[in-house]
Amino acid sequence: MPGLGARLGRGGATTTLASLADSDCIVIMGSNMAENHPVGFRFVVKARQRGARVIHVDPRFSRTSALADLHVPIRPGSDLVFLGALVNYVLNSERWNQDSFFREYVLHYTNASVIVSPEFRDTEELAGVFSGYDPEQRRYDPTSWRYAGEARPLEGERWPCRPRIEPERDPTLQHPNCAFQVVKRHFARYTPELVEAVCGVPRELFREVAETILANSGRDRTTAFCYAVAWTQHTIGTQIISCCALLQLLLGNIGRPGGGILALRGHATIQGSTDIPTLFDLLPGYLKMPRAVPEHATLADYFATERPATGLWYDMPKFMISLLKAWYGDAATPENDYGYAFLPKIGGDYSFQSILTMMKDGVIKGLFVMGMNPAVGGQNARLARQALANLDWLVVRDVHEIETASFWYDAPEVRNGEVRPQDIKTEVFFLPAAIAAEKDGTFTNTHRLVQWHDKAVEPPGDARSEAHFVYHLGRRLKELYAEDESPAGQQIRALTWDYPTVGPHGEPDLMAVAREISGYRFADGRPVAGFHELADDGSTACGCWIYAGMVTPEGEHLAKRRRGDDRASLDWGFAWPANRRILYNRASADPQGRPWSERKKWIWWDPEQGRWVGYDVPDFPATKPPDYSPPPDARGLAAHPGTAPFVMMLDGLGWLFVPVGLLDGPLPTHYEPWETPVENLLYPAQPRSPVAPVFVRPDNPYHEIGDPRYPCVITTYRLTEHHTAGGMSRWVPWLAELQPAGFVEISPELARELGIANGDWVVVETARGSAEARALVTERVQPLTVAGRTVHVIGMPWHFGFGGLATGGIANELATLVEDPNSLIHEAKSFTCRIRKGRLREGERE
Amino acid sequence: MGIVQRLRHHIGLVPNPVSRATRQAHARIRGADVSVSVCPYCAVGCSQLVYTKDGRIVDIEGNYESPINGGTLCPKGAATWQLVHSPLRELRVKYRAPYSDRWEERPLEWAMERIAQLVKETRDATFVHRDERGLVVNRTLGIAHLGGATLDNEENYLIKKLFTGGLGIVAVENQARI
Amino acid sequence: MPELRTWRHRRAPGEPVSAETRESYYGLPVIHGPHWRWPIVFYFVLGGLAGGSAVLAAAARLVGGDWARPIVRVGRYLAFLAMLPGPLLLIVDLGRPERFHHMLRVVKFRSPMSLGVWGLIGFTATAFLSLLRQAATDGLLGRANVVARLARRLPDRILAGASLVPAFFLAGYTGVLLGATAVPLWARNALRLGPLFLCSALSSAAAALSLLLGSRAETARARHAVERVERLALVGEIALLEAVRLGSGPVIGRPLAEGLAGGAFAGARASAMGALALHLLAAVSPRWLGRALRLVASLLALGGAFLLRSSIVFGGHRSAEDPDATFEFTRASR
Amino acid sequence: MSSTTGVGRTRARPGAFGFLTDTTLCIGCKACEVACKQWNQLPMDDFGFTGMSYDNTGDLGATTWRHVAFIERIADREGRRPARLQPFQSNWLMLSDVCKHCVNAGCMEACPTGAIIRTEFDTVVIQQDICNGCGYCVPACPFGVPALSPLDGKAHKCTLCYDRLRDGLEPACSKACPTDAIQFGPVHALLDRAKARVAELRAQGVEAHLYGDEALGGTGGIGGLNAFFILTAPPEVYNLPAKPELPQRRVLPGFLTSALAALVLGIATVLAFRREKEGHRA
Repeated sequence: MPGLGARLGRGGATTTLASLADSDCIVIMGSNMAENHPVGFRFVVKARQRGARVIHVDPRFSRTSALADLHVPIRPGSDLVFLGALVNYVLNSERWNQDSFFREYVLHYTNASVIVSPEFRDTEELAGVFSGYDPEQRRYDPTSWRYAGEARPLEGERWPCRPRIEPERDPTLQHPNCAFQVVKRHFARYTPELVEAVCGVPRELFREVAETILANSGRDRTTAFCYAVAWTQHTIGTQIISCCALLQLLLGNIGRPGGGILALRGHATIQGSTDIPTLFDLLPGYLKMPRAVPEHATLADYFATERPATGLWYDMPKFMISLLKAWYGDAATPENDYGYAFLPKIGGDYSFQSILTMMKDGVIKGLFVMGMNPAVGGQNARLARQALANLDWLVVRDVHEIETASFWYDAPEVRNGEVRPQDIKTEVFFLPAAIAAEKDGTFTNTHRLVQWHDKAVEPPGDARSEAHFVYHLGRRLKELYAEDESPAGQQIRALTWDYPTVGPHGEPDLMAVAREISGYRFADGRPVAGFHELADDGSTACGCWIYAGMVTPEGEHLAKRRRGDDRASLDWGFAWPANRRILYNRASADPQGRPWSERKKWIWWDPEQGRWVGYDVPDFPATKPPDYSPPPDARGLAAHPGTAPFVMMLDGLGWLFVPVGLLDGPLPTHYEPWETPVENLLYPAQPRSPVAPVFVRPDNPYHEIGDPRYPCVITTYRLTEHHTAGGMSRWVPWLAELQPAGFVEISPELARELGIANGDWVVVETARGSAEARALVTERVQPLTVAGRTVHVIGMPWHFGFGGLATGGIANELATLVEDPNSLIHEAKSFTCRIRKGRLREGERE
Repeated sequence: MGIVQRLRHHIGLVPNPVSRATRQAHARIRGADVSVSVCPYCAVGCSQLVYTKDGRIVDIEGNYESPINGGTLCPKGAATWQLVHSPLRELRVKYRAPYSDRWEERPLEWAMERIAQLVKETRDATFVHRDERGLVVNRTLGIAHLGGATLDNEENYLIKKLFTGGLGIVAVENQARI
Repeated sequence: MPELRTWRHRRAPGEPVSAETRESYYGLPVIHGPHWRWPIVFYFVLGGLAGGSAVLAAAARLVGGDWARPIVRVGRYLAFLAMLPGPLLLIVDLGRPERFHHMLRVVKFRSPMSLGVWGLIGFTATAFLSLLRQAATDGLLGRANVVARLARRLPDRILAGASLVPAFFLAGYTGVLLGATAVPLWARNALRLGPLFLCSALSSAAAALSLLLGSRAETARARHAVERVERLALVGEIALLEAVRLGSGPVIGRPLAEGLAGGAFAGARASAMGALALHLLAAVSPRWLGRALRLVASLLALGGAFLLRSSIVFGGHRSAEDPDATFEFTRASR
Repeated sequence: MSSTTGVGRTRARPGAFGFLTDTTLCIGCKACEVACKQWNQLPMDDFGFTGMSYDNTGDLGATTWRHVAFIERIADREGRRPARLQPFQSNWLMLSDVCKHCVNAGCMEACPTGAIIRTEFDTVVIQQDICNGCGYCVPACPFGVPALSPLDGKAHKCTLCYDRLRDGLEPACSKACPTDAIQFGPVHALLDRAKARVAELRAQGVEAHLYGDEALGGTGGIGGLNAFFILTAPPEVYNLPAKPELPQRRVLPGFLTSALAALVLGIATVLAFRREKEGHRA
């Protein structure tokens, strides 16, 4: 999310699946779209039939590659070099420099002309780190990355905010320190030759990709990028995505039909679960979770630190106070900061990986697992199971008895006698869960579309929805704390928890929850029409401001709308924000508000009506004219000119250079994966991310760079036939039979070297653990020549585990805990291992 | 059918001896109730039609009306019926006491009450009102939650609201992180 | 876990894709083979025996004189007895035996199996009537009762003439039935299998009759006659076996050259040739030796009929599993 | 394939319905397999890892009526892998196989009970209340489609969702197919579409051809396949016979040669018996 968020303003996909059908070129990179999003892929096929070019950049030749025009085999973990080289190639290409479209787009819609602080030093100057690096703390002080120019405090604010920034600009883009020139210099060494050396991609092939993308970007043509977790799951995952955003900004592909960046998410509502986050560092609507620091001590402190003077986030108090009203109701008053003190303050990293180590170290004593399977899906899965075994209690809610529920008697280490159930103290509850068809509610899909699903039948047996479980748990706890005057008691007592119940099982009324999420006037409960109606005086309540208006004042839930059409399908479901389908769609028109071309028109300014019109809901103030120029003291959105498409950004512009918001630098820079067989050819002195959070502990050993014991690169992935850690597929006979066993894909070259025949048993090993699987010897995997030597890549689906019908070695047994500093997402797409023929004998461990 | 025609049908000239079952064949969703659902697997968001008869789901298939899937489904989506009716699906509460080597079946109500008690015990033992610097933090690190990307938005909202807003549980994470 | 599929991977699962397998699909069968096993082999052998015996009995009744009476008598009894297990074997072989009567819903002229059912019924009828007639003649039904009287009224010659058609049909239709499948070995030999089975039916029936007629002097002429038929049928059988072998070619004919089915086929050829050779040898041998040689020859001919049906049926299984054979057949057949 | 007779021709009745399976659009997702099992409530079968690319199904069977074949042809004969691909699925072939619903169907003609019929949609269906499991249809199919089920002893195969068609619903597999690689409709309309698609692919340099007309696949008296395919490799690669023949074409010739043989044998027998008579008279 931060990859797109830092440059464009929002972490969500900028476009829709259907819009891919309008593309002239689709680059699928960091994703195996045909396999993992088959139905989404039909729009790629549609575009393909209309003549679009499809390029698949991926280590393996997959079912996506089979329908592509070009398959570019790339070493896992080298994506940023490829993208950086595209940036370099584009900036030095004839087409980009001659076609006025690119310059016009970049000049008006990006911060290319902004002058960067003279204190800034690039990685090219400091041998692989940016200025402000503290090697002791392994973190950056980003002060030197700021814009040159003043920051002016604003006065007369009811709620405080950060000072307003007024940077210097050079519209000629010639100033050596303008963002454009800084970017150009930064990527100067990212050449086709470097791509060949680092990625293993022949330079001619790279050139062909670059030329295809260039030829299919411009006034009349658009190129779209699709990515998934094969970009995310790297220590530099955020920067890979951000590099793509940078490239798409330079090519003028953001905010336009058939363009943009489509983030392909893997779960039914993984987008929704970040919008309404079950994540430790966020509150609903991407409000930051307050931290235990003096800067967040009070609500006013929080705003003074987090709230910008310009852009849509200026309205943050409206969103935050409405959230506090939704949660604490009458207990949220102006006098008590609307209950801000009730909100817990975070004091560290409680991300997934940290939770595992906190469990293992005995800090966390009780755990709820709802629809997740960390015993298989958790990195360093053995550590994950040890962590489960160290809990006092564990509640697992799922449809099948997944490995996370059965680890205490069925895990490999229990089966081989290393651990006995009698030694595991964890008190385990397995509660059967309901399935979507058995409950009301909404999912938010990969392009931010919220859709309601009806309850068709009551869940069978003891199966209940999570809403039922959480609601009744909360009800019981409120009863238990009814008389408790302690701070802990006050917190739970302040919470509003009075949803009506319906049906034979006393399910909470989901429409009541939906109304709270969507927002309402506190006094009379009337739903608000949108986030523009939210107030910062406690008169409105709203559980998630970006979903505001989803329940209309008339009481209709917009996610229940089911009228599709051939274009944006604005009457099918509800897309946040405000039902906008293509984000930043102001950029689909030129600075004067006219469509860039007839073929690519989407929204445009209608001077007669005095508003933006078109096929979509404008992601822009509807009546702000293109020639609007903000007065000097304007705040919020009013401070953006009529040409600024990126409403969430401080200056309304897409950022080529990111002065704030990223922890590992203002520009994407290639670092090798944490475990890699080769040196970093760009920065020999700084081979790996200087700021990646690491978990240095005996139960999480790392391989050194080029460790001869672990010469192969392994990448993990999913298959069409299964879903994530298998809880919803390995137990389902029709799916299990399609891919009944765990396997690793290896090239015939490697197979020959190791004497492995197709179908043989093999064991893959890392310092963390081993996994047994069947060998699938296939030419679809190929050894790559990197830095003059052969690197063997092996692939392993990570679905499999010891439970269910389709079983196999756990790929995450091999993976390690190491994170991207921005997203705190682990690195599963590239690490090192060794592979041997044979079986994992009972009890055999390193 | 006339006797001549019937004979013709049965002596191999027009070899089409249609049986009674064939004459009565019809789709099992004829006359079924239909609800609109969303596929529970990946994030494409395919619309599904759930056909029910007598409170039982008889069929789940794609919804033609959807601008996303237009009636289609992938193998996982097409298997949703079996996810619901999986022979391996668990329908009872299972409980494993500390150090035990077996599951025991327990009533749902009992489990809910026991879990609520455990939450209170652990929370009370680990709740921090002010941190070492004196800042009000109102949190507990003793309890964590994992999961959410396969749940509903409303459920995630209730989880976040109760666990974080009401109980001070900060270690709340889901699959978006992995 | 339900284990279901009716075929097995011919190659070991997981064999790598090689250049060799590129033009087929991992060496997997293209078509589904038949499920027919021993009951059907026995049905084929017994059907041949029954049909052949009925033919001999009818021919003897029509053109033979008194000397041929034993042939008529033994042939009719044998035809009926050999036919008796037939329907049972067929019903046992059905996936749903209780539905055997569904076979009687239709008559389909292009389905040898449908025709076979009706043919078997026709054969049963004539064989049964012939049996009754014969039993009445032999006095087995008694003298004064109604059944015996009615049976004696049956027109013997007409009955013999009428039984010829179903008898030949029963002896030969199974070959046509096999030929009308996609199994390359059978399909390639569609024109030869019927005649081959007919020859084998006649030779085995003749052999059986000659054995049953024994070495008594009063049946010597009858025995000589059937042995002559046996020799003629063996000549035809040997010629057709060679035609099948050569006509199948190296690829489609592989099951007749390799494995158990190949062994059975070789055995069938050897038996037929051996039987013929022994018969010829017997003609120039002393009387006592000749009798022994003829005995062995007839036993060989009977065994050969069994080996022939086994090799063709089980060779068909092998053939169906072989994609090369299927492709050979479907490339060349036009 | 050298012969051009019958190219693009079928003897399907004007009102016939069928499938067009366009392998160039197939992404091998197997939605068709599962959707079929779901609608027809077929159990899991033949569970096991095969190592045959991503095909762990193997074949059509009594409880598998759609089967996606996977053929890897990544490298050339020298083992070099190309980067530039022919448009549309050239290096990893995927084909969703199904009952062909032949215009003249071997299984149906073979069936001795009349269990297999041609429906009002011109599809071929095994009536489960009639079939007695004789198994003759199994080897009578030139494509290896019907199979006996050990569960109920009867023969089974794709019904082209006869029950759904009766209610005006599209078959489950074609409905589910995410990329419209499987299309359902009137055979003649589909055939026109297929011919246009083949021409379009050829214009792009793809060696595409139709499988299921009277020139390829629907040959030898079969008269065309109501479920036909667009292929980009020789049919054998997908385990399909190039020029199959309707087995029943051999019934009459077979009976004729048998009759001839019977005649010869009859005469021989008569002669043998006559000789006995004469021999003893002499």
